[in-house]
Amino acid sequence: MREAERPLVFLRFKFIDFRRLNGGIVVTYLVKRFLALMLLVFSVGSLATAVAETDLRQISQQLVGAKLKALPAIVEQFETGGEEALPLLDAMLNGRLFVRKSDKLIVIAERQQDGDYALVDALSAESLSPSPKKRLKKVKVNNRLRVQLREVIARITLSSDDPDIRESAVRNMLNKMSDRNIAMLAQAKKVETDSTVMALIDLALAINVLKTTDVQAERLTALEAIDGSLEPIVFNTLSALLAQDDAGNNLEADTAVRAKALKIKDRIQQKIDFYELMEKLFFGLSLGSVLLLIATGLAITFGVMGVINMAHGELIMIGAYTAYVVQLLMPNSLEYSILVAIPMAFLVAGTVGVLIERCVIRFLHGRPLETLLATFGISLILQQTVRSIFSPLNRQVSSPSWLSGSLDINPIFSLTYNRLYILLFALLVFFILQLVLKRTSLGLNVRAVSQNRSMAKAIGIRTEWVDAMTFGLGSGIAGIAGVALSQLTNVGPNLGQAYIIDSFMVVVFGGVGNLWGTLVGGFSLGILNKFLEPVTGAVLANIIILVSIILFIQKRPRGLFPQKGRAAG
Amino acid sequence: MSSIRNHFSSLHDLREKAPVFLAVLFGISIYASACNLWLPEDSIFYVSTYTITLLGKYLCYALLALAVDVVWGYCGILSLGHGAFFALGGYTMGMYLMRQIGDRGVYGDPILPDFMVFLNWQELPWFWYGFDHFWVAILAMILVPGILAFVFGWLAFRSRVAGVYLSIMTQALTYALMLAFFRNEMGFGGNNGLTDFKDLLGFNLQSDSVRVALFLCSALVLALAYCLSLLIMSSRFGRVVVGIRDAEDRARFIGFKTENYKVWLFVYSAILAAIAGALYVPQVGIINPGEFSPLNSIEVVVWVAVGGRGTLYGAIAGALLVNYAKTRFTAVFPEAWLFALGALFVGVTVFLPQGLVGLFKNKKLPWCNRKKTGEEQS
Amino acid sequence: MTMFDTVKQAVQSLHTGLLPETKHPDIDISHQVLLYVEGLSVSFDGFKALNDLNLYINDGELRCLIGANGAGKTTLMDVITGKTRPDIGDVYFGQTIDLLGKTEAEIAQLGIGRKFQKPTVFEEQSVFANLELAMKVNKGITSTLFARLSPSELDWISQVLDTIGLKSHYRMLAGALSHGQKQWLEIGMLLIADPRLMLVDEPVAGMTAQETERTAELLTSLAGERTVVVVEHDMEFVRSIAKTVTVLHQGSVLAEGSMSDVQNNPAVIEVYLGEEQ
Amino acid sequence: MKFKKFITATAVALSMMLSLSAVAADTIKVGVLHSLSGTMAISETTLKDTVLMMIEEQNKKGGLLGKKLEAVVVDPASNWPLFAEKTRELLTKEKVDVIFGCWTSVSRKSVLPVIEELNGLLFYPVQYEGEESSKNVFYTGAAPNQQAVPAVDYLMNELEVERWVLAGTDYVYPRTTNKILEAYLIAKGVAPADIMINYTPFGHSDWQSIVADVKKFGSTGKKTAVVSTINGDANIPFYKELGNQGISAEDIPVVAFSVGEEELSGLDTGPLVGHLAAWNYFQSVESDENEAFIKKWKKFAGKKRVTNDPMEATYIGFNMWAQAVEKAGTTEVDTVEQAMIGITTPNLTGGVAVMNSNHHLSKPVLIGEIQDDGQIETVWETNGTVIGDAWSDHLSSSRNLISDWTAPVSCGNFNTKTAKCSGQNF
Repeated sequence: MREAERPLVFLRFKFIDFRRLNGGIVVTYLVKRFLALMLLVFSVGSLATAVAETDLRQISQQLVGAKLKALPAIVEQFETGGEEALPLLDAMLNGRLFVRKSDKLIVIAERQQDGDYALVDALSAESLSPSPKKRLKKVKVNNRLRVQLREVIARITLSSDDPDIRESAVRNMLNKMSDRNIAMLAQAKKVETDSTVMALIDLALAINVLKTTDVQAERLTALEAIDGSLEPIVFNTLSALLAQDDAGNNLEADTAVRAKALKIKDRIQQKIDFYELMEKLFFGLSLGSVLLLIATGLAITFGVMGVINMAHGELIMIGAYTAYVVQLLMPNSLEYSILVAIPMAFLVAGTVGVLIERCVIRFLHGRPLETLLATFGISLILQQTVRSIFSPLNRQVSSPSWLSGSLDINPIFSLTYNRLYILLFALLVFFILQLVLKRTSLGLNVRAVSQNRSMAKAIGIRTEWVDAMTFGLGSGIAGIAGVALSQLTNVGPNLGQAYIIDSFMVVVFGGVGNLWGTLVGGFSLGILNKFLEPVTGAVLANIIILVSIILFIQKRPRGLFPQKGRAAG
Repeated sequence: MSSIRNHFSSLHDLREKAPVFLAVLFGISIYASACNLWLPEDSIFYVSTYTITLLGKYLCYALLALAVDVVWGYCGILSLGHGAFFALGGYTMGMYLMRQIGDRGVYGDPILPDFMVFLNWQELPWFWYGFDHFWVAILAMILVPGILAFVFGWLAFRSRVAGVYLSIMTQALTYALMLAFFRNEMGFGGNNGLTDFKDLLGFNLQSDSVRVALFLCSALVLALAYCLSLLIMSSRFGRVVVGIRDAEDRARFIGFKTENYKVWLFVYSAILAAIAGALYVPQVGIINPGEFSPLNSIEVVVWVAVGGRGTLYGAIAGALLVNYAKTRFTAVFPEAWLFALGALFVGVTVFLPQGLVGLFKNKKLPWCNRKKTGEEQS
Repeated sequence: MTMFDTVKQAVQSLHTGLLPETKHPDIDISHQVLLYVEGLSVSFDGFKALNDLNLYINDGELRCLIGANGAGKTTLMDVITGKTRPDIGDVYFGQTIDLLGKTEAEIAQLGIGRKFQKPTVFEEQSVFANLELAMKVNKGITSTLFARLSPSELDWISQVLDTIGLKSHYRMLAGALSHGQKQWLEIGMLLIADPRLMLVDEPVAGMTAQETERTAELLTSLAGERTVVVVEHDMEFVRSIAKTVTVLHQGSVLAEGSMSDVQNNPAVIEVYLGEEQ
Repeated sequence: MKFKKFITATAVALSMMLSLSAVAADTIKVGVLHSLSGTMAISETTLKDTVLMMIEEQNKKGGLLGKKLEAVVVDPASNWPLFAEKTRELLTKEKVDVIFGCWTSVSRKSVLPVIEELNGLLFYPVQYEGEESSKNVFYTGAAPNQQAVPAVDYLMNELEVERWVLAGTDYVYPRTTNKILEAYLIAKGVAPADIMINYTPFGHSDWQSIVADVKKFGSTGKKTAVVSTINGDANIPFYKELGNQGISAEDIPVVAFSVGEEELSGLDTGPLVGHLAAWNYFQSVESDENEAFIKKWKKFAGKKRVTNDPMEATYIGFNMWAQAVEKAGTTEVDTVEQAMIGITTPNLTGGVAVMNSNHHLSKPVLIGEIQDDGQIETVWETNGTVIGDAWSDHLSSSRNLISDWTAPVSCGNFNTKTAKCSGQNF
């Protein structure tokens, strides 16, 4: 567990020897201080002598033609370059560092729309003329190097002006507690002003104390310092303190430390349990929001119109493909294409829906089972059409950066942005739909037709038009769901099939004809699934849910929130 | 008026309708079998074993279609999960065939099927016991789908789940079973299913004569199922069932416990489907969870719809026709098959609600007409 | 031979054992009352379709129920025949048989027949088959599977066909009948089931004046032998058959008595007849 | 009279429908048994095209034994029973001399009894779980010891991985592979508590909980890696979720056995960069054969098409078969089968492929990192080639089994302990 830089290994062994001596505690402490001092001098020295650009360029030129095995040594040297080297290191980390073949210049390249690469000098940041890919050679990088690059970057950015960057630097070092890093942290602590970063540094130092010191008082103080922190390393440190060997003997001899560690660990465990519950809840809500989105459209076509639309899944798929096409059409603004895709998908899927209604479904009024079969046929045709146009290969809609990553609430609990936005989006769609149905004339007509078709017709509502519009609305919402799904999964011809049974289950479970039922149904199935999954595994969870819905429907044939009234009887 | 008594007896219908059907069915089967067994391979009339197996498969599908038609065409219960019963029947047969392999499996374990050996199972799961006996397999083939259909039907029909709800539930049922059978822990070979069968009742499954025998057996079972279904459907029971389809409330208010009728019919149909599955497996040589896929079940429904639901021969004809078309179509133009199938779904439901049989009926072929008017006068 | 005689004869033949007897359980009518409806309430989504309704039908009586739309007539029939479960209240058939726990089929087998507001017959089957299915026989699965028509059953069907005037159409699909003929067929199905209590919902809708008259005759002739409850809007028709009329209003009984009593009841005039005049 | 005519007409029509005798031709028929529709079409269509390309090329060289090659393409439509049916069709109706086909294990299992019954010849070009060796099948894809085991070695030795997540789709290939790997890891001294095994259904798309579990599993301070046998469709959502939950390839690398260039083409590989793949071939490998092959392929199938490992396996299989036929002087199955053993042909990675007596190839194993352009860059490879092992040494059930199709053993599953050959039909 303890990591040490290679030159220090010898000393470390010494130091352990010291520890074994009775009464050697003070000596140990001194040795520790001495080591820290040495390192401090070294690192301060290296920072102080800011390397001129020419030196950096010299180092960087070593990258040209270097073998993968030689790269770590070169990367190590960049640390002396300080912030000057950051763009280069960052580009290397992200695989954007190239060698221009013509003059062996190290450049950062960024792909442009026309396929050529925009070049920037890696060190001087000077723009160079764009070049085709052929004329560039990539500087190889692998995982090992990436780890190293991150560490080097962390060390450099420890003195950054931006507290956020400093924070991530400290966090990075937290997991690589070499003595050298600790020394740097201790040094950084002296000038740190930001409280968050300070807390993290303290944490790192405290953990270090726990690992390296024998002085009970210091260790107890260190334990206090880490109390309540949710960083995984804290938990691991505590676990290590409390660990037992195979014979059941405690590895940690100090009972006071152990008792305290146990207490803290329990407290942290409680918190962890709580956040795990929260996490599961969020996962459930997130799955529920997907179910809600895919089922809402169906709740309209099935619930309001009584049409069993087996092509619903394919309408979702069309929405997803619309997102894909929109993205192809606007390659410059990938960040926002998804926002354009939402109304487009609504329109495209809605139009297809209206066509389906006009061409097939209206001939099958009052014959729900036939509608089911006909729309199933349509679903096959739509699938094959998409397969013919876009190939059977999966297409991918890339995620804009604001939909990637996660919102970190604390070190063990974070909400992924794409899920979070989809959750909000699903609710938004749901409430807008409620508004449309409750407040607009279309909604009024839809409700009128769904309750009493002939009466609606008699009072002059164009039921045919309302049917088409209702179906279009439901289909359009399916399309929107497709856009959301494109952020989560593959866009392929089979996309719809994967969701059709789920969406029917949600609608039937929630109660046909009741949008609120769909909402509650979607979320409760999602949460149930996510609470079952850790216990039973994903497959069995699915099966259990299906079977329980089947049983539930026997008990309450009209779902959670049945539509009441004589019409239902 | 007195003739009506005859008309209302089941045997009458059997005498009336069955002979033509049986003649065609047996005619073709025996012809094909004879051509396979006794003609030399280079004769132009030779029927290859490939064709025999193909025909055997079609006949199993026809039996499955018959099963769907019995519940859907006659009783209005649109089951989108009959593939589940078919597959369960297939699995029981597959389990028997698996046990027959004995120590001829690749690992040479005398008891455990290969897939269990390589999943490190130490002993046979309890539900595999007894499957080395044919009669146990047959019993299971009838009981397992029968009981499943009974429990499902009893729950669903008693709580008056009907129409599309029921269809969706049946679909969920088969979907759940598919997921379950995909799991390797279930002990049915997971995704690979059961395959590499050696022999059935001591006969080598790979010999031509056994294949022909299986094919003829399928024809025989189909004929029996057809006659039995015809008898049932032309009895008063059949009329009650049709009554339930058209006006369930009316049937209830004249004292029929419709849910019992539906459960009974559903179980009967499930057993037919299971028998079809059991005949199917030795002929195609593999059973796996793909058979549970909801798409398969829906395809069966379309066979019935194409042929003409509510007539037994219609369902059979539909199954044979669509499958023949599928074989031909996918060989020539694989990409277009889904288009064709989809168009078939839409076209038949919109334009041909009675299926192909309806097409003939509406045309009022001369002989149909003559008979009707003749009887009217009597 | 008038049709009453036909029917009576048929009914008698039935009772003399021509048909395989399916036993009605003994219905205790020691208090002359065949049907008790007490304190019945049904609500749909807050709307009270029946509100603390009390109704007693005597054995052999011919009772007419009238009331405006939404007065609860059909709902009442639904409750009696087991289609709708009430929120509260009791429905007894005779002194002892509680109808509320029973299914439609069980209630029908007890001898309560029902004709729907909208004529409901098995449209895809012949007139003959419709009657055959409605006949009072064992309705279990096994017996229907192996059932064959006995000569006496055939005669019985033939007589009912005569009664409802569809003899010449017996092979016709019921769906092909005219609206009035369907009404008759449904009445025939009621007759052939030999019920103790007949609930008849709007029997003459869609019938010609002549047919209406015949229906009136038929229903009156049936009373006595069995108990008949008729729901009808056609006042003329009600007047022509009714001895006792019950007026329902907003789910409860507004008035009860002879036609003239009811017609003179001020409350009734206000809410029902008043509107008509 | 009329009736008789009718009967005759019917009989003729019937026999036309039922009996279709194949016309004998002086070509060598090559059956192509890859799904062109259904779920597997995505992957298999490419292999069909590869075989067609190879046939075209061979015909340009003058065919084989002086005869032209003729491709017979059928579509088993990703339907497993249909695979058996189509095989029977190819062998009895079309009378093909060899079949190139199958992708999934279940399709191979479905075909196996038919091909053994009718004594056909099948070349199977996909990496698979092993535990099989049929006289009539040549396995040109990787066995577990040619893909999974070396990948784990790499992780263990080069990346110092101590904790292992074995994640897979719930079917036979991941099951077997994970079983082998688990046994292997434990034999290498990994504690069972440091191994997490997880199975998901096909096409699984909601990876939130599982990725969260992996994250937790990997946060104990020990280096953790995921060995993924997750199948096709489920991969992208998996990697996406990893990325979104902040797990990078440096933290917890994922090594995948079913993610190749074809699967990556046209995708935004952002979330995958740095993760690993283990194959016997990458398009990025620099060798003359590979360059020529890629050029031919792009010319044949289109500029944007990529090459992948099963294509290389098909390429090797086809070349070996052609050589064996030349060597045997006939296409007769038994002779070709014997001629196949020992055949060598250049592979695309600059080495030589050898067909061993167990019907499996010797192959080099490459580990690569996924790049942002959808290519996979080699980061490690075995010294020389690894002989495909039909029966894993790490499974108790098959430890004593070997496969050797040369005399005197001539058996696909020979038990070295009991000296018995079981389960053969011939």
